[in-house]
Amino acid sequence: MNDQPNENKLRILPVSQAGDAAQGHDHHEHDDHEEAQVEREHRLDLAAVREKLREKSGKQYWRTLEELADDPHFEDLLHREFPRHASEWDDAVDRRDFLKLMGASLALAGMAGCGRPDIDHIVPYVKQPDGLILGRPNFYATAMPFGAATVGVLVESHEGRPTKIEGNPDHPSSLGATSALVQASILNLYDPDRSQTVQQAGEIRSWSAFLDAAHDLATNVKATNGAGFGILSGATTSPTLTAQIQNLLKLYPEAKWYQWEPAAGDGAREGAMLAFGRNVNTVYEVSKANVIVSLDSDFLASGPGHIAYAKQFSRRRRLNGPSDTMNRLYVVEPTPSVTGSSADHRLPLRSSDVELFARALAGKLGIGSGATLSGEAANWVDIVAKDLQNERGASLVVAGEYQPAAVHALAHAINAALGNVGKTLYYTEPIAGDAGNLDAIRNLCVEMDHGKVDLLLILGGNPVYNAPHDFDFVNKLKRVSTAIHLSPYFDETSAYCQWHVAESHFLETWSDARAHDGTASIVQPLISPLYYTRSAHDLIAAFSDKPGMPAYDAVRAYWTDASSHLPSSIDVGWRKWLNDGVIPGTKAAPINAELKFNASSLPAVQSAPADQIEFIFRPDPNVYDGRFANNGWLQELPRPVTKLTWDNAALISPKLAQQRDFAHKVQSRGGEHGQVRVPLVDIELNQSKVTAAVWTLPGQAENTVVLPLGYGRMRAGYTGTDKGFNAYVVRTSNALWAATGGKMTATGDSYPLACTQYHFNMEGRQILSNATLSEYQKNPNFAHEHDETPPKEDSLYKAFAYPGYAWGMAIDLTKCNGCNACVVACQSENNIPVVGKDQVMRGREMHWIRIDRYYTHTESATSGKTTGDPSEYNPTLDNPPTFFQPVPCQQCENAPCEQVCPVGATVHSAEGLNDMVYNRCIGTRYCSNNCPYKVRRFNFLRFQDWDTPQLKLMRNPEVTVRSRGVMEKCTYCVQRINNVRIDAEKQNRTIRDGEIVTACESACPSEAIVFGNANDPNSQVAKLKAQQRNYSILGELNSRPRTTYLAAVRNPNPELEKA
Amino acid sequence: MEHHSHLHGVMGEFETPEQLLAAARKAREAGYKHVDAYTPFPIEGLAHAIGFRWTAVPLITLIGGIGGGLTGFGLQYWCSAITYPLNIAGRPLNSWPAFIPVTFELTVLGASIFAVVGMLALNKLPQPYHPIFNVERFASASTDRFFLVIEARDPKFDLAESSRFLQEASARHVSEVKDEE
Amino acid sequence: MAQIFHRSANLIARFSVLALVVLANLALAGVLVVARSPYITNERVSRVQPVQFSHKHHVGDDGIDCRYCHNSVETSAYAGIPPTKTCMNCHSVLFNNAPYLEPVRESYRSDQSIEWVKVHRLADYVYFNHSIHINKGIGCSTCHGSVDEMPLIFQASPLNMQWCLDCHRDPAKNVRPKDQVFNMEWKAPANQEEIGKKLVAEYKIRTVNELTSCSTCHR
Amino acid sequence: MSVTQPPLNSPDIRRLDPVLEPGHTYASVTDKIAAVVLTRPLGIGWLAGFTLTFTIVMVLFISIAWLVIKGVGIWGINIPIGWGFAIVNFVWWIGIGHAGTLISAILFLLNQKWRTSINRFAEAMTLFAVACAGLFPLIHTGRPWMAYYMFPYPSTMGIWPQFRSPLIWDVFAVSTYGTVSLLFWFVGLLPDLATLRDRAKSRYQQVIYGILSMGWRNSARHWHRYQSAYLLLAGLATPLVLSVHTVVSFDFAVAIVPGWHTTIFPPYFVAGAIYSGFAMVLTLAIPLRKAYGLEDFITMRHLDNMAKVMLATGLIVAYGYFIEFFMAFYSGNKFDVFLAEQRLHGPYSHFYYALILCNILTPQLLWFEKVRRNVLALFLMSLVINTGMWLERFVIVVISLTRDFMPSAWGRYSPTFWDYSTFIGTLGLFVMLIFLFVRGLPAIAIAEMRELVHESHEKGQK
Repeated sequence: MNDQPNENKLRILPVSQAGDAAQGHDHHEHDDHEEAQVEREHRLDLAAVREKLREKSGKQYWRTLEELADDPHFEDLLHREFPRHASEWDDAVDRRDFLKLMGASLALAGMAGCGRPDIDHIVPYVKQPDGLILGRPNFYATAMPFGAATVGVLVESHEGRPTKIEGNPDHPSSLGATSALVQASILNLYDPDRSQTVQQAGEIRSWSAFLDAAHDLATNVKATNGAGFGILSGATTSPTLTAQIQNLLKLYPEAKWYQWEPAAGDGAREGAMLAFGRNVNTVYEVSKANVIVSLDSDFLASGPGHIAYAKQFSRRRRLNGPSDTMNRLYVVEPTPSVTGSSADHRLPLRSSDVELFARALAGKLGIGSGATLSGEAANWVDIVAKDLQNERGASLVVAGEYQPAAVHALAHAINAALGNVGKTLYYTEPIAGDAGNLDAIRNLCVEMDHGKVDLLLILGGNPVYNAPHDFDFVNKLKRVSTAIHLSPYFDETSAYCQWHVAESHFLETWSDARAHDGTASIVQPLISPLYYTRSAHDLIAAFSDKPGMPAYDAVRAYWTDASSHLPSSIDVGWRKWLNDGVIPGTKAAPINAELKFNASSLPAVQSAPADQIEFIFRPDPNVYDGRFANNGWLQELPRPVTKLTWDNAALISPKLAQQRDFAHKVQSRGGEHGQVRVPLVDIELNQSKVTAAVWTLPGQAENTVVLPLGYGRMRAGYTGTDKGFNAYVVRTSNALWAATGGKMTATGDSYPLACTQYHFNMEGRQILSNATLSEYQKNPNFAHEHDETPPKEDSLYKAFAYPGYAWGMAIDLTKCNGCNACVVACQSENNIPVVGKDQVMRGREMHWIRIDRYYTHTESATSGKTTGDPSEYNPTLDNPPTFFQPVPCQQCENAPCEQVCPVGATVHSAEGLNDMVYNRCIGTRYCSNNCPYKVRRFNFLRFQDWDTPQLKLMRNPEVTVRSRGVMEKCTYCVQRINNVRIDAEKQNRTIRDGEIVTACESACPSEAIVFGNANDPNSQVAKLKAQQRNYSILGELNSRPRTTYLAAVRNPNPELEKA
Repeated sequence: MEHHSHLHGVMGEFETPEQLLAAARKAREAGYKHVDAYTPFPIEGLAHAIGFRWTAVPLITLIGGIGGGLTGFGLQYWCSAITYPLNIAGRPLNSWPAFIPVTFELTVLGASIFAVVGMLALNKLPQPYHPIFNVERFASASTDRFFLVIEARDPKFDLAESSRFLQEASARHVSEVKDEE
Repeated sequence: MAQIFHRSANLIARFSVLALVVLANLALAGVLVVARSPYITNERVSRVQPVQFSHKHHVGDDGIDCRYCHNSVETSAYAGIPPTKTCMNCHSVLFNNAPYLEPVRESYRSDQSIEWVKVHRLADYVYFNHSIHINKGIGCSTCHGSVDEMPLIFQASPLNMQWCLDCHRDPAKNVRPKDQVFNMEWKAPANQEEIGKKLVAEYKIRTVNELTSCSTCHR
Repeated sequence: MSVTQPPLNSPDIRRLDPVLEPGHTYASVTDKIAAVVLTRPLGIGWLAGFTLTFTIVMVLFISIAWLVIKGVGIWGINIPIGWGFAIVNFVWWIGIGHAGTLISAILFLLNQKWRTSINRFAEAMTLFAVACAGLFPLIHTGRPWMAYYMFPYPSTMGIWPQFRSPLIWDVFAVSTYGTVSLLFWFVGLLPDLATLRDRAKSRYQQVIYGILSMGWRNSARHWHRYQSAYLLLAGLATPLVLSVHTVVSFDFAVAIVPGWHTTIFPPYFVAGAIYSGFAMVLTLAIPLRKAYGLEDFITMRHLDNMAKVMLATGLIVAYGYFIEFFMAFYSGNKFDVFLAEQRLHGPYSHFYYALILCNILTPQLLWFEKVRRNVLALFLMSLVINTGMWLERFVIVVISLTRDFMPSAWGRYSPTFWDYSTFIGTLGLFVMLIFLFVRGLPAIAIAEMRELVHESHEKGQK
């Protein structure tokens, strides 16, 4: 491929140079006319640099920096400005080593381009680290701290650069699986827009300079005994950090610690207080529950432990035959969530009506005075209550994170009444501290307002952007004499802080974190910081009695003490802890919290009048509260249910859309698979206004409008800035999660949204076969009712034999909940590029595996046209059954794509893989046209980023990096197959079942994807394929896919079915 | 033409194809062997009249066609089944039905090229120089005049004799065709 | 009409037609030949290295085993280029002040890698794995030639796909007993064909079908 | 639909126009046609036309350059619609490229005298159309510089083209068709080149035509072999013409995409090709005869016959459309049925109705002799049909792809500026080549015209 540069040497510029460099740029322009400017050279006005670079794209940004880096002036400029930095740069041995090796690994990995340059270097180590074998990845256990949640992970490292995140089977919150966010977090590490140095008022400062400043500040607050010293952090589960802060609070008795998580609710904590008079942490044993009722809880896809819960949940839905049983899930929620979409019964209710429902349910179970419901809900409550009764001790009621205290309290009461406590759930001491979320930020704002805060440490978080609007955080922050902001990006908040400290990525620093059940893990760095970044530990230490204490020492110190009451002391255990990724004996012990709660004492519910629109705020499924806004993978990842990318939109119900006649317009460019124009509306709420695009979402509760948080960022970086609308603008403290009394008026303008799947109707084709458990038991063969697959022997040709391995995949649609983990895992494993909103709108996104979302039992809106357009209202859209179907390459044995390729760039391997040979492909796109499943992806333009050095570090050297003009697609992770096969052959043995795990399979929290050798009757995949539920999409085409599906089976309550 | 040169033949010019045809037949009867006729467009029976019967063009074409066809199928079979047999879409290595189009095309290609090249070769073309062009009046051979040439190499050739013969055959004009050394 | 061309034109015309055809074919053949020539494959081209390291001396004269430096060849896809440390193991004592070894010492001192010039460049997108070939009885010299006689290393084989296929289609002609893999002197015995067949079976070398599947080398 | 020549004494003769207006001699036809090339000065019209088309060709080059720089992403194509304008244009041009060889070959075999005065530039048109067509399969690839992978040559990779792919069949079919048409054309030109050589005044004209004519000297022996070769070529070209568009139709018929996978395609593509081919011949012939006063040679008889051919082929095409629907509903294949409905009601239905209007309804006017003999009407009609045939290819290529098997992957297509500029560019290229042709070579086969004169004389004498 001529247009692939041959990158075998790399260097990374810390922004200190960037600043310099760009300044150097400045001074070139300047000394043209006046030498007097020479003095200015020394000043590094980063603001100006940013100004200069703002409108530039990431690529340009880096290019400018690089050409400037070669500027002779700049090196000595650097020395003059930062003698210390400069020298540091010179003997930053580890960094340079690792860069060299980058060269080595890239060159060796054969990523070199095709315009064979004659000279090409190999840059070996000077001293090779022990245990490193060139070309063999190492895996290290660590943990990803994420607010109150923590996911233990194993990180794949190629010659010192982390390239891929896998779940850690030993970690209780992972059980070997991951989520989309965890998978994507590695991209943040290599994000070129990351903040890279310490800055004071926009000027680059050295860490030591900061330490000095910190020392002075510390002595000042010491004088006042800490009065006016505030620490604002997000929720943290890090024992070390907590200890450090506690220690700090001892040093400064007057100092205060505030915690603010914009996307975490207070309901759980307050509910616990209400129910038990104390805060507790609730751990669910989902696997033990036969009947689960979720009161607006998305416990399968968000919140602490959700990955583990999804795994446990799916294990209860494993069907080996019609005789097997399943658990049953009822979900009551205002807007379709991943959990709701995969429920057996789903009841759309406005957020404020959920409490009503909870009370009614409690009432039915003899708790409190109950409540009266109307319509479907009334009928529901009876049946659900009965179902719960029947499963005493084996049922579970889960309250949603964004529901008020009452709902949580009621949930506790119901679980207690049903005797579920200690069976399907248990309580522990709180894991993430129990600072009141909203109160904390409120108090802080009050203090700041009264000028009582002189020194504020902001550890991560972005309050200027996401604090409740009515608190007017910005102006109050301005009253703080010294605010220090630690964050990975120079974001909205950084701009208003005197000091900005670039924060290290969790793969760059030492720390520790606790799982949802309390189990602690050591967070160990995979790579020395790419830039001059620090962790919260360093920052706290700077103000403690041990300034400059490295995070490592802090962690060691904490666990040296802590290990005294652990099975093994730190000296014995440390290496094992690091190796396993968990610290044995740290699991939180169950406590028995006895119920001091009288449901009747609850104040009357104030649910808004039914005709009033209720606006609810939810973190975006992908960018969460906004912290992932600059993550291209997540931006381009279609939202699980809406399938929207690159934007958030106000989600409304089809009925509401009809009333307001908000119609969607499918654009001819891209069309159903790409671009949809939707109306823009002004949303006036809480004396504030925001303009948003509206999206009609089937299954949404009528008169509910969802405003997803995390968008409309002003300073997120190249990828995340100015995308979507900022819902925080209309979010106030009195209505953090649900607000009424707002107005929604169409502006008359429209806005294009990038939607990867618009058509939700299967048009009666053999695509996603599904049934209820009872139907399945009656007719185990239901998946083949309309299956017209011709028998193999009907072929004129003699079928090819696959005597050796026959790779195949089985995807259980009963288990898949559409969480997207597989999509990002695949993107990360296979170097799949991000193409941007415009290209997605043209229908050119590159995901090798996509998750199709279908609504069944929907009549297509207007006959004949069958646009499957949710904005064309019909009653079936009010609450349609939703199903998800992951679609990777089907690896057909009679692959239609192969037959039409003129150059044989896609052919069959002896093991039945549909090989794709990128360097043979000339890009006729005929294969894609002829692919009935449309799983092939084409590099219409030069989508792959060949210039940004960081992104090169991230790439998987085992996989070809495709460039412009070639077709690509899922290969069953052939690189993994080959590596495992080679190892097996070296030992002269056959590959064991489960030895090869594809990226999607390993990421999947619900074990829906199984890969293996279909020829081996004992392999898991063969067994699944032997099931009657097993079928191929569009079997009548006789393409004989190796990827087959197990029909979806749901377990609805017959009684509710009748109704 | 002053400088010495030898004779190529005598040329009779006729007004109509019919006269030429008649003259040509006479010439044959008179026993002339090396006779050629030149006409602005092909005239039925003329070739026969000057004693030219069989042409190899069709045979050459046939050979070309067969050659092309065999190459075509051979190539495809060799590529798909012998040199690098690959499982493509589960189709047999020798998917002969799929090989028909290319085989056919190459058959036609071979035949056509052989036909044209053969025709030119047999006509000894290209041959930009030819003594007959020396005759001024010959230009009208490509417009509206019809010529009969009795060549000097004909054993029965005799300048005076042959010229008279042509005149008797109602040639409008008779001229010598000289060939420069 | 007057003669337009001289009589010689006939010869010229016919000759030039012929020439055209011949030249066109020659040109075509030429391209195909060049594509296989060292000019493109870099076969037998040795490079100027920062240190003119002699394999002849180290392998041939000193008899150092390949794996002493290329120590990951049995375990990893990459044979491994030795770190400076490996050189210094000996050269901290031997020739420890030889001027031409200064770059090595300098590298060790300054912790700056020696930048070797790549000699064996595989075609793009090929994922070659040394360890499996070593483990299945393909000797170093089969592809790298008699390194022990190369003062300056050069690429002994064309390393193009056709060349790879030749062996993947008939490994028997190159497979040798495992204990001979690192033996530079090993020459194929007269009865290589039958021995090879035995070894192929013994080492469970995969079928030609599998060895010539695209994904065996391309990902 | 062969119109055989009735005996001269039959009363019909008065109703049937001659293929050559009376009163012409060998000399007069030769003069008149050769004059266009040799003596006639470059008219302002010609210059203007040439300059215009030349600029359009520049646009084409720019478009292609940009394409190579940026990639096919500058076009409107996407997943699922992997083929857009490029392939539509390819099929359209190839179709147009059919009339030429067909007129020369098939009508020659059928001994249709009226072909004589139109075959020459019909063949030229074929060559130019094929040139335009051949451009697209090349540039539409993602990596045009790798397109040579499609040819069977001994590569160092040891791999070969995949001969089961219709695209490879295309490569062979189109290149063969190009070559054979060129040969056929050249052979036909040989005697005329000689004529020009003989009448050329300036030295360089003599030399140029001298070289091109290879020293053809109208010898009876040469004529004999010549005729034999020409007849054989005609015989070979006839099945070739049919095969080429059959192969092109295989690009679709062999694929499994609903709307492509149809057995009716080969015949109906060929018919369509001839249909559009004749339309294009008319589009060119009518202005040409006007501009160079060749009404005597391209008479109403020719126009009338071509109109009849269009009517006939048009009806076959209509039958094709009908069968597509019939088979969809008769077979009951849910994908085909769905696609049929989409054509009528889907987002692109207006294209389909436009197509029906252009290709089926309008041409029905050709039943009326009045229309067939109204030059202007014919000209407009030919334009309409050309448009219609382009629409047909658009409907087949693009619209089928927008609604295939997986509803989740459905998409739509809309062309970009570069799609248009490339298409218009090839139109410019085509017309420019025509301009060059009419001034560089005899647009009508002179020798064959002389033959025609000869025959009419013979008849006269009877």
